[in-house]
Amino acid sequence: MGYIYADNAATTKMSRHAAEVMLGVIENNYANPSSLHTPGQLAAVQLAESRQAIAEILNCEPREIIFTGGGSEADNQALLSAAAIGQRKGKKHIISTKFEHHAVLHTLQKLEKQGFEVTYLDVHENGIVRPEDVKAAIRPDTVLVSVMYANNEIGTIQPIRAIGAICREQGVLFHTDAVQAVGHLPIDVQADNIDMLSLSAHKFHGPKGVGALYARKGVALTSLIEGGAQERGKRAGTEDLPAIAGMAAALQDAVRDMDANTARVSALRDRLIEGLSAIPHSTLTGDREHRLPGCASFCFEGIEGESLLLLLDQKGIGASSGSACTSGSLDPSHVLLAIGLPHEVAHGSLRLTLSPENTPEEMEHIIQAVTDVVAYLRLISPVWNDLQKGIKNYVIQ
Amino acid sequence: MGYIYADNAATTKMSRHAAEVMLGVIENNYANPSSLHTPGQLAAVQLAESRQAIAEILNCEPREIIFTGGGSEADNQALLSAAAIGQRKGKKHIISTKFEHHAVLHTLQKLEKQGFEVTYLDVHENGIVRPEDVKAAIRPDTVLVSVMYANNEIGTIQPIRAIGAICREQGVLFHTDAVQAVGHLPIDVQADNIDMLSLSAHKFHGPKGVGALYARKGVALTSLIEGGAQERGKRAGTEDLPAIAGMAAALQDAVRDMDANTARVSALRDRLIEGLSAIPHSTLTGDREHRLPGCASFCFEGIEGESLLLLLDQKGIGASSGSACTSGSLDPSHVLLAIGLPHEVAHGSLRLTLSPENTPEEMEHIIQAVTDVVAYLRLISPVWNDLQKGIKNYVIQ
Amino acid sequence: MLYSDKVMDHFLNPRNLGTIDDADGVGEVGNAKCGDIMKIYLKIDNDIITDVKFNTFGCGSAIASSSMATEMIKGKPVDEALKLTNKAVTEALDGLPPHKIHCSVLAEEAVQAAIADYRTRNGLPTDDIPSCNGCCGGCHSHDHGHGHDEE
Amino acid sequence: MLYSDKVMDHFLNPRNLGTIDDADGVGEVGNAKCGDIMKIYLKIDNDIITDVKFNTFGCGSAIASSSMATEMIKGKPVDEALKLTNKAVTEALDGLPPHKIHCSVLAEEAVQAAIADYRTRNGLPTDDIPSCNGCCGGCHSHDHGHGHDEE
Ligand SMILES: Cc1ncc(COP(=O)(O)O)c(C=O)c1O
Ligand SMILES: Cc1ncc(COP(=O)(O)O)c(C=O)c1O
Repeated sequence: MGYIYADNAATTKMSRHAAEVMLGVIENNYANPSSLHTPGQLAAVQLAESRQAIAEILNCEPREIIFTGGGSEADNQALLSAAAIGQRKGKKHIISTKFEHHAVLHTLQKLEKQGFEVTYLDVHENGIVRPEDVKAAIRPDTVLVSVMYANNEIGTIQPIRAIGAICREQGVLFHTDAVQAVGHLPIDVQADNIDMLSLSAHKFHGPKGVGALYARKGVALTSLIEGGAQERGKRAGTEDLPAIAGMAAALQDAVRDMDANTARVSALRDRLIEGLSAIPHSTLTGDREHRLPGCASFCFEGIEGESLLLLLDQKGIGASSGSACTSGSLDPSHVLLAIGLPHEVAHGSLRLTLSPENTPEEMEHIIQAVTDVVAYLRLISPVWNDLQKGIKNYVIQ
Repeated sequence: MGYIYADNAATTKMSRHAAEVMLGVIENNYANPSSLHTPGQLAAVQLAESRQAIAEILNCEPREIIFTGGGSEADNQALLSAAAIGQRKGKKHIISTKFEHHAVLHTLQKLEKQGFEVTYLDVHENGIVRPEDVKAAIRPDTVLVSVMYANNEIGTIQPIRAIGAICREQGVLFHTDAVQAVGHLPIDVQADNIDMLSLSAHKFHGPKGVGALYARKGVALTSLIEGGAQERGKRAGTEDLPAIAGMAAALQDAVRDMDANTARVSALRDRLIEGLSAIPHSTLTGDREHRLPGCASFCFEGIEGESLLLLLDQKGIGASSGSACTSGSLDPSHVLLAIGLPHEVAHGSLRLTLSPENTPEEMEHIIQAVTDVVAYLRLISPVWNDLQKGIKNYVIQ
Repeated sequence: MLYSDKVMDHFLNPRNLGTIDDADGVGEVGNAKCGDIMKIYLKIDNDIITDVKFNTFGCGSAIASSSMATEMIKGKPVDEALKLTNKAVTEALDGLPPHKIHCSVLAEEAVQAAIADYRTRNGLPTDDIPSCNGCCGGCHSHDHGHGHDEE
Repeated sequence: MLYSDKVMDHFLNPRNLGTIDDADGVGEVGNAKCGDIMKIYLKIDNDIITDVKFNTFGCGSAIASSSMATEMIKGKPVDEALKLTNKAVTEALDGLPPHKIHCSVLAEEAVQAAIADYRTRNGLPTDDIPSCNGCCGGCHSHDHGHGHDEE
């Protein structure tokens, strides 16, 4: 069996189709869309078509989409834009959650330094924000609610439509970081009551370094990058047309094949969850039902995640622990702490994220390998030793 | 003769080699460099190698390079970082020039709104900043000097080393927007006394949507995009490794072939300058000697640039007027105004920017086409009519 | 693409290009500083525009707008020509990019200026002709950001 | 790559893995909250470390550091083992990533704690042994940004 890549929430392999589209643009449509000559205007046409394609999928107007250099940039721009709006209106309160991606959390921290107040909502043990918590947190000076569409570590899907409805009703802007959701879940910014949405192409088999920010007409964006008037003056810099066209192609494919992919991938995921649940003192992290089709996330008591990953890698399996993190064992994931796991358990996490390229045989291989590696690491773990001897008590039964 | 692309300052076609490197990474090294598993670590290795390659070329340390989403982002980050340093030190004066790219100018305008004072230096008729003007402008509260390495519209090369030496001596930070220079001119950040430098890959036959910011060790960068700790915490977002590796390959090739390319391209340019100078009441814009090898820029009295471009396009020539600008005839280029041309003359500008792919035959075709089109447009121009009748006086003799 | 086929056609094959030495009315609007000048020459016989020519310094849509405007008034009574609107010119061209609309305004104004000249020469009243300040409004109302891209 | 070949070798093939039931000294440092616990077991004969075993809960470099540290003290007099520094462990592993240096500190402290236990059991003085607070310094001095990447 070849190497099993099961880290698709970190990044995906570009699809052949998206790569071909990208290469076609690189070779045949390389001019600057701002140029007046025919090659430039042909580039402008392709730019407009890509925007149109993405807008249709999200159910918005093309002019409501701006292209960015990735999901983080889109998140930053969404929050800073809302903050600028709040600043103008004297509304300096923002509501978000404890388990957002750092692109959101670190931007919120920056805003806190600038005098904004942020309420970080609980996500409860199942990793799902409660719309009623959002409603209760809204104040007269609340300018923005930002809740991710699906969590990148535990894959839980949030009740976006209900949260959006509350925000709409209360006249508060609603942003969702949909980086893990776009291309994997059906999204409709109108029906979901979304004012701003961030997406990133490399999470759905598109190119890296490109993303988009949807901002409803009337929501004034602040530009992070000043310069030329590309993207209606909201994001300067020569457009990365090959990547933008590749992103549009990847998203069209993902949406066209969504039902089939979901069926295939969630069957693989369910087998993984079943198999890994058989390991004693293990727990699935995040809600069993409301989760991304490709995401199986676990904690194993008594072991530490980095060594688990490295040993799985030796067995030909690429996975991650919490979020992809080279800091090793120091900081346990803020997401796992947010769902109430104690530090020592949060350290023993494993995230397997699948794509339609994965196979049922690979799932059996993963289950066997994880079972073996967890057993080995427990054997050499003084913590496990103490648990077994009853010196400490198990957290996970 | 096929279509002649002579708009390489707007953007270049990716080289076959760079495209192959990019495609190789897309197919074989697609993992996230932050992931711990082998595919992730192989991506991290390639990321480090790309950084190393670019650092060697600029003569700096790899850790002094951060990758960005393009030249505009690098410019924005350089200026905002310097401003943050200035803010901390109570130094709120910046020196730049009148003919910087809008990525610099618009960021400076943003800083002016935040209380910074900016001196915009003259660039004189030859389009070259004088080091003594820089020296004279430095004040005790000057934190930064930002002067572009080579201008994107008229191709003039600035005395960067001398300006850098003055800044070093006076203890002022020195940034240069080298987007048009990198890959075309020899650059050595040590010898040139540069503290920060911006570059963009698509200007030297690399991919679009990727660039780099060199910042000398000790110059604290402010991040525009918060999130993960990629790029030492100074630029969040999953790294666009295919583009970064493609950029490194393109730059290595450009530097390896620089002498040959310069000889070839400047011979083509010189023929263009010779041929177009024969058009009556025309003028080369910018210094004749200190100019980018591939840049021929002209103004023709009595005609307007957009119609010139469109008619050249009809004759199979892709050029630009001032900077690539879809706004047509409204705003004449700030660069041409900065070198002292009156509005009406600045409107009649043409920029031809060459690459090693262009041929001597193409130059003859361009010279003939421009000569014909200028004559035609003058024939239908009421302005030219007045000039000929002596109702108005020629600006260009 | 930037321009409609109609605009490109009128830009590449302008109708009524040229000057009329013994014109009965000549109108010039715009200025070189703004980047657009249109000059329209009229031959008028019995209040009918029997011939019209133009010269234009300006962008593609300025040339196309002049060409279209001259087509639209040729053979028409002066009174009818006076009713030519920039909207009609734009529509006849199958539209113009938003930041180019001022070119059609300029064409409307050039026609009006030429007719005003004709009337003045003939001692006819000009008070039904809006006065043109010599430069299209578009020039100064241009604000940064509406499609003003650059590399 | 993240780790040197030496680190990977000691991580994948740890030396002296296990426990010693009748150990003469046992030291445990770190805590599960921090994500690293090392436990070292010593057999000491005539002030010579005749056998050593370890158990570790922690990352790759924690396991490798434990393995390397036990190798380095095995067969050595206790006094010499006490001189083992985290620097020596790191060097023997051909280096550790900057944010993993604390793992080698933990290994040094685990050895010291085991020897302290041996001395205490035998009524020997322990004042030449730096006291360990039970958790490596690295755990709390960890600041955001040094290589802490994520997707
Ligand atoms: C001098 C100069 N600076 C900055 C830029 C911006 O680079 P990018 O388009 O890669 O953002 C350009 C070209 O676009 C340029 O010519
Ligand atoms: C939920 C979420 N938001 C934002 C991001 C950032 O996206 P990017 O890496 O494209 O900047 C990621 C992944 O990296 C993510 O999973």
